[in-house]
Parts: sequence; structure tokens; C-alpha cells
Amino acid sequence: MSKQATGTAFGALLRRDFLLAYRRRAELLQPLVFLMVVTTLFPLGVGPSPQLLANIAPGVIWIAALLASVLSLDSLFRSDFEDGTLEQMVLSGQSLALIALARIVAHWLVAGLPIVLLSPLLAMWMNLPDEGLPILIESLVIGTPILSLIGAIGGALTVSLKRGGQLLSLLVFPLYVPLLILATSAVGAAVVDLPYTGQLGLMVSGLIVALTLAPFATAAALKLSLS
Amino acid sequence: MNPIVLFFHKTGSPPWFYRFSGYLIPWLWAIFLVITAIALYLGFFHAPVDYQQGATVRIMYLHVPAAWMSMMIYGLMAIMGFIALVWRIRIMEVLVIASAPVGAAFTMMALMTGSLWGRPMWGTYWVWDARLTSELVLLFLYFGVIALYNSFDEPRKAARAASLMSIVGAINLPIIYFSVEWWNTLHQGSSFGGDGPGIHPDMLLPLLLMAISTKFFYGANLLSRARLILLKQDHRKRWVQDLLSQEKH
Amino acid sequence: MPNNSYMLSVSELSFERYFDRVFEPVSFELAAGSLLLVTGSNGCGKTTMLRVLAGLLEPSEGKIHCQEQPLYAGHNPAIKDDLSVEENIMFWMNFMGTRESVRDKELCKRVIREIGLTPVTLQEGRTLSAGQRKRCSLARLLFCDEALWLLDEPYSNLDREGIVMLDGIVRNHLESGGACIMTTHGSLRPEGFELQECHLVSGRERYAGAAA
Amino acid sequence: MSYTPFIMAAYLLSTAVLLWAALAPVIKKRSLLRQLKARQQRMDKTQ
Repeated sequence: MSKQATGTAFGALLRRDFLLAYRRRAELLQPLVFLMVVTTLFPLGVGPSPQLLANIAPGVIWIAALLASVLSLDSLFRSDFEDGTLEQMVLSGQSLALIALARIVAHWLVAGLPIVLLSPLLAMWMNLPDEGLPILIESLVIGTPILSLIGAIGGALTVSLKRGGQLLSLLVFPLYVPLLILATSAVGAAVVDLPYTGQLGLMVSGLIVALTLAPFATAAALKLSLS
Repeated sequence: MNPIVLFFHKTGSPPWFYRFSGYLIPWLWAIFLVITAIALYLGFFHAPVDYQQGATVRIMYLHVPAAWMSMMIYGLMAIMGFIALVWRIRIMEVLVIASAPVGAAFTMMALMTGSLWGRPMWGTYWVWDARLTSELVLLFLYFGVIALYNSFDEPRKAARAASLMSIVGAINLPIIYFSVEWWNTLHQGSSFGGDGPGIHPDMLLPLLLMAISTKFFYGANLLSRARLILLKQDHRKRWVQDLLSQEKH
Repeated sequence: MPNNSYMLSVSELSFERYFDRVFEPVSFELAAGSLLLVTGSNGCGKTTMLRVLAGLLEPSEGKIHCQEQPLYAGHNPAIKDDLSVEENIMFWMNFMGTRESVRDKELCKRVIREIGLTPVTLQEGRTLSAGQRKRCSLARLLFCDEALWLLDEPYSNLDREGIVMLDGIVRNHLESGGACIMTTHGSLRPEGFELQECHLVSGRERYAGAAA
Repeated sequence: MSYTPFIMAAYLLSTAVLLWAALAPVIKKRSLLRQLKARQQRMDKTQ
């Protein structure tokens, strides 16, 4: 049985995901609008004083990014699960971890990258000092893939549940705690000219660990949800 | 069937496990009560009152063992979950599910005693102290596993999902603890470092005894919860029917 | 070890859900070129058994000896509503088909013609009728080279031409040394095949009294 | 400021939590057994 080379299968899956995302362009905006709304809530809530906003800016932007990515995680495997595509993928003999990785990469490009591109606007709203912006973008570039990777495990576990969305955030938020601490402290340190490379270094190592372990955990979760 | 799998298979059969744990539970409760009595007696009457924290150090005999237990049980759940997932041993799945509420109970106990211990020293019930914060995150991990288990309708699938989640959670637990520890020193300066300048030896003994007694509590409670789950799941099976008829006389 | 001339051999197979057997243990062998019809009342576990054979579910009792991963065509047709029929089939050819079928437009056109969906090639998945969706899911049988097929009620939703088409596909597959397991719940049965039959008894019936 | 109220509160709450954790399965098991026995008697009558 001459199975497809994994490269072509991976490529076919990615192309399909981009085509699907392109067909549903309107839905791509949802996490971004959500991000903007959540970020604007904070000045309305805590008051517009620039100094206060600047202090809480890294935390606010990162928490908003975290919420936006969890919002889009629920649909990561759900549509494939419901129309039987996931079943055929599992039985296709291609390694399920690779399929999970392809879905995660597609999710990151569709949901994670826009958050990075939107961050200058959010930084402006939250009155983040200029020194902080490049580091904020760096931390988001390293951090959002971790959000997608860890979130995919929760997404795969709750894919077969009808109201899985709420449970998904309960499962995944505790796992985001270390990332949130490191990222916000990196940006905070950069704003006051303290060294921040240590935090970014830890985040990169977190990314590598997540990149190697998360797809296998997601694959196990998918196989489990299908049974 | 090599001998190891055979052993697991034999201990894995529900009726055998049900009977075996039935004999064990009373003994575990007895040992738990004896050791706790000794520990509290020593703790309240022999150990000196800590000059710095006064009598509140007596809360430490509850807080520290409970915190240890909450972490240990989560680690055990991950190990049992791994065995359950890889070898599909049903008893391991039942043990993972039975441990989750006990672990959550110990975490809540650690949080409550921690905040009560903090009140006299820090003036407020809740301080975002490193230990308390990581216990809180651990509590959310427990709730996550329990909620995940209850949201599936098919019990075997629910147990496997809960096992996988406890494995993923256990891998992240040390990372969470270190990052919260580091986060705490970042924002509040280094706190008074550990449990103060070394624990007085007389205070150490009750602490260790309490640590041991909580393990027996966990053992007894785990087995009685596992028996309940087995009964609920196998109520149509032959061995439960026989059990019922035996008890009728 | 059962001699390996059999494509698939199953002994005392059963699956437990909610700690109850879904179907009574079954045993059968399937040689190359033969068709097995799985019959039984609704809810007796026909789909469950196929999913166990496909490898989606882990059997709770019994053994399965299968030479290679079978092709499973279940109830959901694995079609994306936002993609057109051609895009759907092209994706599956690139993802699951043989090495030769990668980006092979000709093969795709021929497959679509054979399953009779040429008029709706560019229509999106959501606009297809149940019968058209079933034909689309059967397209997978034409470009995949698995020897063993597991078809779950393949005749449902198909019109007369569809049934004739499916019979033709299955006959070619059997003649070229493939094997096939089909489930059906009564009326629609494949005619003109010498077939083995396997009747499933639902596990719950035996417990009907106790389960009250 | 005497600490006894805090110590008392800590020990009371802890015993409450541990007692709940210990007794919950025992009570549930008793009611489950009663329920199963009732069902079995009902079935014996019908046979």
C-alpha cells in the first residue's frame, strides 16, 4: 500500500486549511475584534490615567491575546470532527501527530499571527512606552505558538463534547500561567531598561518543549475523542 | 501473557480488587487515626511554641502535609493515568478518577489553612504568596480534571480523557511552581525564605507523623471511592449480583 | 496463528460500552475476493463492529488479525461544506490516495465521472443532497488502494443508478482480489454476489430483563 | 493577640473537609446498595 509521502499529506492539509480559512474570511476577524474590545475595556474599567495604563499594559495585552486564542481554539478540530474528516485522517495511516501539527500551524497563522500584527495598535491604546513595543512583539511571536500548541491539547480533548468551549478554557488557563508570567515580566523589564533576554530565552525553551510534546498529546487526545 | 501482565490482569479484575480493598480499608483508617493522634499530641503538648510565629505554627502541622499531599496525589494520578492509557487497565482508570476529589480536598485544606496561618502574620486572609498561589493553580488543575471526567457520558472514555489531562497537567506542574516562585520574588522581593530559620527538631516529628498519616487517609479514602465507582459501573455484572445476594442473609 | 491466506480473521470479538456488551462475540474469516454482509436489527452494534475492525475502537474481547489498515466509509461523508466537490476529492487524493494520484487532475475528473457527480463538480459541499454526499464519500474507494473495505450501509440514500454504480465498484474490487465487509439493515442488499453473512445479536437483549 | 481562634478555625475546617471527603463515598455506597437490592427484589418477584 504505497501511502502518500508525509510531506505531500502535510502540504495538502495545510493548503486545504488555508483554502477553508480564505473561504470563511469574515470569521478570521472575530478573534481580532474580540482582542480590540477586551483591550478597550480595561481603560474604561480602571480609568484612563496614562501612568496606570502603562503599568498594566503588558499584562492586559497578553491576557487579551490569551483569551482571543482560546476563543478560536474551540473550532480547531470541531468542524473536522463533525463531518467525519477527522475519522478518515486518523485511519489514513499518516502520523496523527503530524496532522495535529498541521492543524496547529494553520491555527497559529490564522489566529496567532494576526494578534502579533495587531499588538502595536493595542500597545498604543494601553499607552505602552515605546521601548516596550519591540519586546512585546517578540514575546508575542514566541508566545502565541505556545498558546496554540498547548491549547490544541485542550481542544482535542473537548472536541467530542457539545459544550466544550467553557471546559476548554478551564483546562488550558492553568497551563498558560508560566507563559503569562514570563511574557509580562519580559515586557515590563524592557520598559524600565532591565535585562529581558532571560525571560525570552525561557519562553523559547518552552516553545521547543511544547513543539515536541504537544502534537503527540494532541494526537492521543484526538484518537481518544474519536473512540 | 507474561507474568507481569498476568499479575496486573488478576489484580485488575474488579471482584478481586473489591474484596482485597474491603479487607484493607479498616486497617488504613485505624493506622491513620493512631498516627494522627500521636502527632497532634506531640504537636500540642511537647513541641515548643515558635518564638517568631507564636502558636500559629500549629497550623503548619495541617498546612504543610496537606500541600505535600495535594502535589503527591496529582503526581500519582499522572503515573496511574499513564499506566491506564498505555495498558488500558480499568482499575488504574478507576483509581485516577477516585484520587481526583481526594487531591482537590487536600488542596482546599492547604489553601484554607494557609490563609488562616497568614492572617495573623500578614494581616489579611489572602496574600499572593508563592505557595498559596501555586496551590490555587493546582486546585484549578484538579477542577479541570474532575470537570473533564464529568463532561463525558461514556465512563471508560471519560477516564482516559481525565488520565491524559492529568499527565499533561503533571508535566506542567513543576514549571508552574517554579514560575510562580520566581514571579513572587520578582514582585515582592525575596520573602522571608522558606519556613523561617529552620524548624525546631521537636516540631519536625509531629510534622513528619502528620505527613505519614495523611498518606494513610489518602489510601483508605481512595480505596473506598474506587469500590463505589466499581459498584456503580458493574451493577449489572454477575459479581455484583452475587455480592447483593450474599448480603441479604 | 491462522494461516495468512485470509485477508482478515476475527475470533470472539466484542466491544463493551457502559460496561455492557454492545454485541455478542462474533468470529469469522474473510478470504480475498469475498464479500461479508453484516446484518442485524437497529442498535445491535453493526457500526460499532465496523469501527472496531477499522481500528477506531479498541475491542474489549477477542482478537483481530488483519493484514493491513482497511478503508472505512462510515456514515459521515468527510466532505467540507465550504469546498467544492472537486476540491474535496482533490484533497483526499493528495492526502490519502496513492503516490500516483497526487495532483492528478485527470484521475480526479474520471473519479467524479464514475461516481456520477460531474454536473455538480464545482458546487460547494453544503449544497449537495444526501445521495450526492454518499456518492462523494464513495469516491474514496476509487483512488485508494486498500485491499479491505469496510462500508457502513453503503446503499442508504443512493438512487437506482447509485446502487448499480456501487455494485459495479464492489464487483471490480472483489475480482481484483480485494475483500469487503458491508452492513445493511434489511431492505437494500447487494444482489448477484456469493456472500458470507454474519448476524449480530445485540448484547443488551440478553440483559433486557436485568436492565429494567 | 491570641491565635487560638485561628488555630481552632484551621483544625475545624480541615476536619470538616476531610470528614466530607471520607464520608461521601460511604453514604453513596450505602444508598447504592439499598437501591440495587430493591431492584433485585423487584426482579425476583417478576420472575
